[in-house]
Amino acid sequence: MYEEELHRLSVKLLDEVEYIIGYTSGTLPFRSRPFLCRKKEEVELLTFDHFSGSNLTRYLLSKDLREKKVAILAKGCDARTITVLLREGQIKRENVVVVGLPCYGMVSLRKLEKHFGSLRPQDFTWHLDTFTFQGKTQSIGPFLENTCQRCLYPNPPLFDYLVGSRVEYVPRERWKEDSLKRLEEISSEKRWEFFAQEFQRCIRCYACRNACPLCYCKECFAEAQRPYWLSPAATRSENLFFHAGRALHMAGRCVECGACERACPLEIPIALLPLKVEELVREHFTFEAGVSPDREPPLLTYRENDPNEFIK
Amino acid sequence: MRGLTMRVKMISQEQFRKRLAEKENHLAITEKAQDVHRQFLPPGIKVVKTPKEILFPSWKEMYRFFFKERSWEIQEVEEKAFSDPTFLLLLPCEARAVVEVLDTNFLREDYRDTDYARRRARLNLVILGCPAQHPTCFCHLVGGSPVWRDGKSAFVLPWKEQFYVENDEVLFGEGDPVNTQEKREIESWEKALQEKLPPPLSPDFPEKLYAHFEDPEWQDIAFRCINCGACTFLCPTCYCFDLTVDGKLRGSMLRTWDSCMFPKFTLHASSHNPRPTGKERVRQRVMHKFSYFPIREKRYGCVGCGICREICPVNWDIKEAVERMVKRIDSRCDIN
Amino acid sequence: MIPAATSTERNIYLPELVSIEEILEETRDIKTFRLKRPGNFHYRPGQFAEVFVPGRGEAPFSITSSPTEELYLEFSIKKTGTVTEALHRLNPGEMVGVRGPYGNGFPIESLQGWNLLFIGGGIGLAPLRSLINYVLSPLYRKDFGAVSILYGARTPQDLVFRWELQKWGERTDLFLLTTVDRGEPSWEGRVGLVPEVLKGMPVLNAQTLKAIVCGPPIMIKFTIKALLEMGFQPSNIITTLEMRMKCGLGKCGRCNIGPYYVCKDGPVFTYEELQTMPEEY
Amino acid sequence: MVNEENWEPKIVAFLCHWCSYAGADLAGVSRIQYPPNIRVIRVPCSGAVNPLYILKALREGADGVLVSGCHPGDCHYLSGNYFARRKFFLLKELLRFLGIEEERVQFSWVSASEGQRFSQVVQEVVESVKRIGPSRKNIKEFVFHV
Repeated sequence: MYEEELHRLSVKLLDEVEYIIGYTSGTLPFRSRPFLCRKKEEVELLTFDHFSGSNLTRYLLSKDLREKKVAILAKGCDARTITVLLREGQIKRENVVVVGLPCYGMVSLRKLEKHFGSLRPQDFTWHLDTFTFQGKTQSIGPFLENTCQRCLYPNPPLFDYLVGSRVEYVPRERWKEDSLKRLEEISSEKRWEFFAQEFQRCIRCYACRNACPLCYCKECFAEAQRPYWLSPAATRSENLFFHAGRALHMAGRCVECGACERACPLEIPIALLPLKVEELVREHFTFEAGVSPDREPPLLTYRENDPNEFIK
Repeated sequence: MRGLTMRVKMISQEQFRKRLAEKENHLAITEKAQDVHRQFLPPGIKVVKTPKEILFPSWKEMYRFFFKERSWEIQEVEEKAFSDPTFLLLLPCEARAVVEVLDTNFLREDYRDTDYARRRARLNLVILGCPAQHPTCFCHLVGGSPVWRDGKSAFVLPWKEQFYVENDEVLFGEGDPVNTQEKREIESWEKALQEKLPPPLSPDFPEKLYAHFEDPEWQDIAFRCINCGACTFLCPTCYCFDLTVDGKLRGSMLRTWDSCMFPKFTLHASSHNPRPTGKERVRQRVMHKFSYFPIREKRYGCVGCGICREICPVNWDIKEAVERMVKRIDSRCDIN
Repeated sequence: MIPAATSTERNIYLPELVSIEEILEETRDIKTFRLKRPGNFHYRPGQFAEVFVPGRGEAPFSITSSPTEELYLEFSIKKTGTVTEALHRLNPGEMVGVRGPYGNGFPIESLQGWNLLFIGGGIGLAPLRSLINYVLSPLYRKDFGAVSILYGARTPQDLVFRWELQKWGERTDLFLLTTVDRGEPSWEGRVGLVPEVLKGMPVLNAQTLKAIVCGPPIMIKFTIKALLEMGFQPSNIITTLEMRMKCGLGKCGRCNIGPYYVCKDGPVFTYEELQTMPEEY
Repeated sequence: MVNEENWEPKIVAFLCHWCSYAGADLAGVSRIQYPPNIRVIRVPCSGAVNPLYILKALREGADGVLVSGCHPGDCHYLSGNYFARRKFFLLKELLRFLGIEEERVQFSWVSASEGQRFSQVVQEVVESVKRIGPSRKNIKEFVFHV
């Protein structure tokens, strides 16, 4: 999407920034991956498609890019992450040029394969929010990632340049698919069986934590020795402890980009926990992460009428 | 490798499916083997992501300690009856990972890991040959082939609506003998398949790669890697583990999976870390499999199964990294 | 087929519990622990063992007592991490686990017949002490030539094995020189960094000398540079390396420098071997 | 592992030093009886209770966790309990979302003068934990009994 406009802008940008962090096509079908564009000749490699799922903001925190002036491609959720990082003083605004990408949602290869069986990239042609497969054009809605189906900010709230045209609809209203709501409706015993079965499979490879730009602690509580919270053994209870702990650390920070869920090699729907916490924060503390830089984050403030009836 | 005493037989596809369905609760199959041979397999066989789930589980209590009557006691963990499967269906590359890498590390004569040895002796490998090379794998690059086998474990190859089976007494039951003409046909087909494969890495690649330790190329290769443990945990050849104590007055020493990608892997108590950034750690992963392990054990530490390429969150590709280093080496650029 | 692990086969990770007989306070953060020697525990100087503190963890420490002491094992341990902190809280009579010995130890055969120069820095004297006492023991003294020891620490309070330094000083067949980086009024001995003091030592005939160096990485680097300038051959400079270790058996994959596992192929290397290794330690 | 009849739940109670701990003290001094199942951990303020403490307690085998602090407005540090309330709310809702029994983690405000009320709160907590039985969902797998 928006390739030509993106390339023209990138050539101009390379005069004022040292690197452009973007996506390029991957070495496997249906995969695109993070890419550091340095020289004008490499600009042609920059792409943006329905499989550019990783959140590039985490590369802004790496040692060698932190001090340099860098441009970054940012979908709606990625741009919100930049706002959160600015608020938390991790990056300097003048070092970052944000190229906003109006995003129609990332497609889940798993859902595609479940529906169409094994696929080849050449059979697909992708448009903004529809795709053509064997002559039939259909909407991407049912095949979007869970988080993208309930997205509220397709257009980046923060940007220096905006490529392409804004998305006119709010995906959550349009697709009416909310995996979080569906889970809340079933009984708590069934929910426990679902989560117990999923957390049993987790192998604690920390792909979810390392893919999340907001998980930048020097020493994560999951690997700490002093104090010693949990062991590296990937048992159900330890995995539950880790994922619940991480979700709580995301309170008022998670931008619901779903990069953690996409990073999981075992396709465990772990984003449900941070999403639940984010939903609670939105409902009860009327706060949305990464939208307005000056609002006080929820856990740094309080109100008299905060929920209190659960306390005896 | 194919001695005369090798028992070979042909069985029909129905017999293959029926026998597997019968022994279902003793069986497991790796996910990649299931993808390649899906159409021949009965449903309901336990799927494991990697052979390590059975041979080298992600966590295992090595021993227990507890404080009793004012002194400490240490106790081995008594082995409860194994519920793990006794047969594992896997692809030649994964079998090679078990036989040529995991066994080398855990069953070395000086210190045998008794837990691994017990599990390995109990498990019968059933190697399902690949009819053709899968697009994401590169077993040819590291000296493997789609029809590799170790001559001891059972080997099954789909052959013209039937299955050619080697070395199996228990699993598939009786089969009709293989006449010499058919045997020669199979062997020539295998030879043709292997000739068609692209050439492997040059024999002196490990030493040459070793000399390119300081090559600036590593910085670019390592840029996009987010240093998670996904590739190392699901790689059939990665055997690194951690020994941690859990529990204060009573607890256990746990052997769990560990990854050279994690910063704490080499962090000294003095907070010095010989591999402080992602570049050193990505370089260690590639150098271990394509230089250090081959220099020590005369075989590659990677079997080219391509699992790490498929599951990497940012599509970091070890084959691409090796090919870039090959280009650097061939371009004769001296770096020091 | 792979022989099944017989139940009698030893679990290689199992430590043996031994009691702490004596704890000597060397400096404010270094203590020497004297443990009862586990059954059939035979080791060479320079080898290390994994010490298991129940309820806390396990860590590798070089054995500082010489194998000639039959009854006990000694470890000199500096308080730096969780396991060492737990060790420093223990009292005599409590139990710790010992597993080992591991590592290749000093190349005794290749040292025989040579004059020896020991250079230790801070706690780095601990692994050297095992070899020094082995060499000075009545049984093996004749196998080795002249022995000289250069030992440096940051301040006089950081000097370890003070009573042993005293004993070594009184011996006639041994040249001992102790220095500190920063002197104090009460300190009459030499003041200066080990590499500088080394250059100032009386004329050393590098052809007949083997140097054994142990200490913090920076000290090793500059000392080796000084030794090379004084004409020492790389194969005659021997040092031990510090890497993070967990199993000690060459299996857990973390202590490698290039293809060498420091816990199995090391921790003792000659500088000649170090030159072939990548700069990653 | 544990037979049901004479099973006594193990409950970890984080009591804030200024109010709830003093309340518990007052209950003891005035000889008010309350079940002995709680193991008290004194914390400077309910705001100092990191949700990871609660998850850690459940992991190590606690059947129930009670966190008790000053009533909103009485906090010695003025706003410690207000911040804590938000964190506890998120933790409670997250555990409920995961399908973990409500009674596992309970919170209360008990002031220094409410000795009687403290024993009632403990009474309620112990009974409700007894009703739902030993904790199985969070306890670490390699616990063993000597």
